[in-house]
Amino acid sequence: MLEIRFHGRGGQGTVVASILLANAFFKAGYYVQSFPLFGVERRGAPVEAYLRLDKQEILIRTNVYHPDHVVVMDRSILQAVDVSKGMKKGGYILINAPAVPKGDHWNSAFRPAWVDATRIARDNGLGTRTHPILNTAMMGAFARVLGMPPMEAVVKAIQEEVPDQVEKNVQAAKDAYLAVEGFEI
Amino acid sequence: MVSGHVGCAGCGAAIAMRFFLQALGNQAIMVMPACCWSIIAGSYPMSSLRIPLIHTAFETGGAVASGVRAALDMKGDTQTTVVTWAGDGGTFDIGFQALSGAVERNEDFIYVCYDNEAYMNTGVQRSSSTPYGAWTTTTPGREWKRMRKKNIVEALVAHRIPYAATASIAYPQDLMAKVAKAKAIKGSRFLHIFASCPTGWRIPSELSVKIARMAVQTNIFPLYEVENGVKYTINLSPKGYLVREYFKLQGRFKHLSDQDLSEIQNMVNEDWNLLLRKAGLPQVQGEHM
Amino acid sequence: MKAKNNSIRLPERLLISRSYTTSESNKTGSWRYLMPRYYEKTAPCSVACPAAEDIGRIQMLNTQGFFKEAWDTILVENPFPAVCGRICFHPCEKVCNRGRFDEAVSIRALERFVADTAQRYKLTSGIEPMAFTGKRIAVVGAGPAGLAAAHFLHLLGYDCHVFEALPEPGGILRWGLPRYRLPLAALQPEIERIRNSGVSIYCGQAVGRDFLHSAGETYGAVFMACGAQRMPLLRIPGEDLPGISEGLAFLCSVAQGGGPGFQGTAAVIGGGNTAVDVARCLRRLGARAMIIYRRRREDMPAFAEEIELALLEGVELLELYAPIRIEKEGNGLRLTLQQMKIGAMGADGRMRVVPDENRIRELTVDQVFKAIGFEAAEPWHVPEAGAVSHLKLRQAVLTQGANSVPVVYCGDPVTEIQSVVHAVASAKEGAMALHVLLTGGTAAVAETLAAAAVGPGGSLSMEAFLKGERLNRSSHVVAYEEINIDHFQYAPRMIQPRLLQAERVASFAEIDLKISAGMAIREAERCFNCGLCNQCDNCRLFCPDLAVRQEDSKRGRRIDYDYCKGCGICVVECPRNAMVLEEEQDS
Amino acid sequence: MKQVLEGSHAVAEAVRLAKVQVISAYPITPQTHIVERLSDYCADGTIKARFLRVESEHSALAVMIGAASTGMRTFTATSSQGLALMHELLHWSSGARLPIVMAEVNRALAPGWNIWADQTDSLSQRDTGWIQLYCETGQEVLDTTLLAFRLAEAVNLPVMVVLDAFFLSHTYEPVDIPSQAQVDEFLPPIIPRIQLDPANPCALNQLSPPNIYMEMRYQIHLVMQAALSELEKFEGDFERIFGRRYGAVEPFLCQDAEIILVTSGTITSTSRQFVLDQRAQGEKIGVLKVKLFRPFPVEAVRGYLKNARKVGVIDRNFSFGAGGIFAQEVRAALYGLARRPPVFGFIAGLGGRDVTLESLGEILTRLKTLKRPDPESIWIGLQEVQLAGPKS
Repeated sequence: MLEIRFHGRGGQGTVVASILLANAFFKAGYYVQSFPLFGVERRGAPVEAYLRLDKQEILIRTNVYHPDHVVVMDRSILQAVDVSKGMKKGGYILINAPAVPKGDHWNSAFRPAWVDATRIARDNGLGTRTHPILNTAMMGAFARVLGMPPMEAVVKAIQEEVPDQVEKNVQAAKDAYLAVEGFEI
Repeated sequence: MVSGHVGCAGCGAAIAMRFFLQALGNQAIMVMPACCWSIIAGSYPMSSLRIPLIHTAFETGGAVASGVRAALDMKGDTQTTVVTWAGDGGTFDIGFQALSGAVERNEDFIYVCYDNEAYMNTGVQRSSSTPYGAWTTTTPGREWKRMRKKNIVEALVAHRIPYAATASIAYPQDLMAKVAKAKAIKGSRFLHIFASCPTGWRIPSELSVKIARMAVQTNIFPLYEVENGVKYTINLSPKGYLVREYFKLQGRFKHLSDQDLSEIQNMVNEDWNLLLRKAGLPQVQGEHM
Repeated sequence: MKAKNNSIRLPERLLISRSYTTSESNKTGSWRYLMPRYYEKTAPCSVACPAAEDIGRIQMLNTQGFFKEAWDTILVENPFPAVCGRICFHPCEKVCNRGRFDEAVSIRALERFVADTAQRYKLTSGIEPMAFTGKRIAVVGAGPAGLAAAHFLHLLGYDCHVFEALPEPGGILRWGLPRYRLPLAALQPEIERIRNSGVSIYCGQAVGRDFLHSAGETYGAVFMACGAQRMPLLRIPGEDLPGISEGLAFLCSVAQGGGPGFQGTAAVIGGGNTAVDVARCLRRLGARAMIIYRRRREDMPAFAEEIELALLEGVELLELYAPIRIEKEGNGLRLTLQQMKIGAMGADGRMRVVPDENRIRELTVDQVFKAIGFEAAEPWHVPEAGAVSHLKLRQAVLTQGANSVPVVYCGDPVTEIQSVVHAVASAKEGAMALHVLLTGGTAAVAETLAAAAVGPGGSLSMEAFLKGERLNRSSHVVAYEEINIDHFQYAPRMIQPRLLQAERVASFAEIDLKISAGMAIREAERCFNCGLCNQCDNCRLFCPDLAVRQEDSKRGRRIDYDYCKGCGICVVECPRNAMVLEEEQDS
Repeated sequence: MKQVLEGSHAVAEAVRLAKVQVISAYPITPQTHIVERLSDYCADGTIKARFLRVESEHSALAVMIGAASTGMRTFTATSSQGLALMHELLHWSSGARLPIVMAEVNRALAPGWNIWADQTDSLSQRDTGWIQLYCETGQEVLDTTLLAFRLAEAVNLPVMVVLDAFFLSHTYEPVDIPSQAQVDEFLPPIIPRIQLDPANPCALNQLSPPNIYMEMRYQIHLVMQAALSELEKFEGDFERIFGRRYGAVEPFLCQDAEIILVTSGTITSTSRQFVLDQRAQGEKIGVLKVKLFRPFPVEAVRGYLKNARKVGVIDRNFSFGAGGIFAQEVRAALYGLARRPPVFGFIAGLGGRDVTLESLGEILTRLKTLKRPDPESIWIGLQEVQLAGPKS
């Protein structure tokens, strides 16, 4: 079973990103379980969402304390939240950033990856300058980083779950898939 | 409505129901939150009404009617009128939220408040409809009610409902005309019917209708209607009783001094002028007005 | 019952609080300790009417357009609605409860309307007389009292022969009332109706004193209704000078189309209706007329309205002058008048007048008319003092000699007030008394008449006497306070249409014009119908217990005592006090 | 068709498939996703129903009462404070025998404000005459909602479908959404036994004097009992059509278990994992999930627990002054047995506190070490806090 944690700010589509990814994994034949950090969601405040996936039925229904991987929707979160808290060693931390962020947050236990999802979203005309819609781009990048789910599942999930601008979202996922950089990629 | 109900002798609320149903007809479903009529309508297995009737919890008049209306809508029944028949407690106080909610949604029903100005079913306790100056079992002795009666019609008018009107058991033609008018309108309609209570007001039962008429004639309970929250029509100009004449017949006001009575007269005058202003009529001066 | 898991079957029927039956099995009448019932009472107008006309009921019929029924209702009590509808001094209107509310109902005008309508459509009265008693009665005098007596006696089953000295029946109505007040066209049908009902009227047949003794051979009784035509003396010097005439004789000549037209000045001495009539006739004939009266205008016995009309017609009124002497002066007459002033209050409630020192005024006129009241023309027109079995009734006197038939005296000589309606009342009382006397003896008269009395005033109702529905009413006279005025709207009294002022003195045409049926109905609707049920339905409408039921009966509704809780709302909301709330009777 | 679906939306899909006619609700976290989805469905015609957006939960249930009394299939959803506000009308709807179905998302009651999972809200309503069904997964939520309509309309009692806040209501997981044809087969249109109708007027819910009230209550009791067998019958139907079955209680590896954990709601899932883990290490433990709380399935509970050595009931709820509510019920159910296992009551996860595998491990340790149960419940995972305030 893999457990993935998403960090972002309210309004950035963090929860949606986890759901989309859950859908993509489900379409790829996984049991999935996706849920937000249960709290009072407010726009701009740090939020978390989780994704569990397994080839077997997932029984456990607790919060995720020891994620295998982490997705960070907004690099400014790094200043406020210890995104690697409880993380298992060797996991990926996928960050929405043009380059690997500097700082003490990193240690050799984790594998950073980065993608300029904001630019990709903007280039694809998703969202506004202040509120780009990042989740499909991040999803594409994640599929590349983890090597799963397959891109076809990502595309299918977007097609079924995203209410509008489907093609732009698919394109953003594909762009990010190609654009993501990082350790061992 | 049939005989054999257990309303007190001289019950104004029973008269109100008679006139109401006479004008409305039988193609109706009535919702009845707790009130005197919960008893008057009869206990299992009898009913004093010949229309379908659902007794409901005290504060639910507006909401249960909304549900009945929704059900009829789903059945495609456009002929049946849904009516809530509530007392002043169930309207002014505990049921006000559900009423406000229902009329804000402009639910298609007639809400009737028959107003006997206190919790009569439980033994004459003060409500927010109890008038200034009145004795009740919870405003006894020197602690008689020193707050004004809530102006429920204005509260409803503020919701901009299609039709809100006052009526009195002493003016059956006016009452029944308003019921007929309300019946023909879609959306939330509110009728505030003044229904005297000989038991709670400490009056002889035979004066039940007379006292209701005096309430109109003194301007204590003016007869008027408001359409769409803006168009005021005063249906009757009083012939002129003084407030004190109305008060002196009722045991619930017997503690009031002359000073109190003239203060009340001033309040009544003030309210009447306010109403005249809303109806676009000139103000009047003087004690009689 | 043992409830074992997995073995409970669902009950077939829901046991919930759901009811399809009505509460009618619950007889709430057992709660009652006061009991309402329909109980009609007496209206003050009908008490004030000497003829006891059922005015409240008449107006009730009028409001529904039942004018014939209204007419019949009058005729039972008064054969002269067309006459009284014009010239009655309408004491009914003075006590009308409506007068306390806004203005009294125009009862007289409505009576006239009903009568005129009946005449216009040549209606026949629907009143059935009682079975013929086999007795024949002689009536002396075909004036209002005599004709009314014949009318009532006919109703009671007697054959009447009326003897009249003059060539036409009608008496004062025909000879003494000016046509502008009572046109012949209004009077004649009333007389004709009496005649047509089977009463024989023999005109030009004066009856002498000995008739009273010989009548017994032919008649079971005699009715004396000779009226009062003789004028008392002024008792002043010069009252028998030429140029001085009696008012009534003058009116009589005017009624016959005579009356000298002259331009001069005439003085009329007196304050009654005759004085006013004389003065107004004089104006019509072209004279200057002045009424000389020893008291004030408000003290005049003449109807205030007549005085008002007279003054409008140019009649002059000299109040507080008493003639003390009449002298001849040239072709005219000089009257010496003593100025009077108000003195102490008299025992009768009127202010006494006394001479104002030596203040004298002289007045020269061309003619003087005396009109100061009347008395019986012959002594035998009135009951002889000390007659055997002399029964003094309120408005009539009944005598029976040892070996003679009963004689009833009625009309002006024996009534409290000399008026047409009093004559009718007198005739009615006499007829009733005679009937009782003939059927039950003298002893029963007082009690039987009392039973037919309407209210405390002594007015008698023929309908009640005949055991009609009116007998079921309470004698309680409804006071204004007992009317629920909440149920009435202010409405002004109808305005009587009249000839233009300028037209009035130009002829003897009737001044008061006809009113329309619409006006009549509107006016009748103003009537409170005190004490009477007019089926307004308030009792049924306001009953909280639906205990007043509609039914197919005369009243149209009944109280269902199975459910009536005795709250009394019906009694209070009865606008006209036709119900009563009383202690429950032990059955 | 299987989809990744939020627990709340599983409710909404079931309501859609049940062809509900009147819906009314008032928003409260964490119930909102249910009514938002239903609101959408009603607005776009996916569901042909009247949706009344009322001004309170109290009115929402009042609307249900009005509509159900007029013969409609009705649905509402609430949580916590909202349910508490409905309390009076919960009694009213069962006393009136109305087949109303309600989704109730378990959330803690204030104060202090707490929006997280806790069953005290619904369990506080255990005496209101509502049938209560507690769910574990998104699939079970959907299935149970369909069952609820069938059951409610058969027995004329209202049914509450209960799901944990967030752990279920906000969790996306694969759910099989049945076809409309399947649902139509399982759940035919309502044939109302109570109906206000001007053509056949009656009065409902009148004053019912002592001479009849008790009998009316007794019938509700009988019907409540009958609901056990009715549910079983409908589950048979359900299984035939949909291939799934839950049961009033659901044993998981209880057969030879010496220690049985009694759970409800989402704690059950984690407990299953825990049992699997422990079994792998040779512990003979099992889980008994109680799905049906009212009527309480006494016989079934007895049957599965009677042979255990120890029973540990995990309650995400608490009755002050008494203890965990499921524990009370289980003890009462077993009391009639001559030989019965000791029942240990554990309080865990109140107000959304996570009940993890570690928490369950602590419970197992306590179960193994304790000889006989204390009347006091054992509170799991309490932090060291100063329980007595400072002296003034």
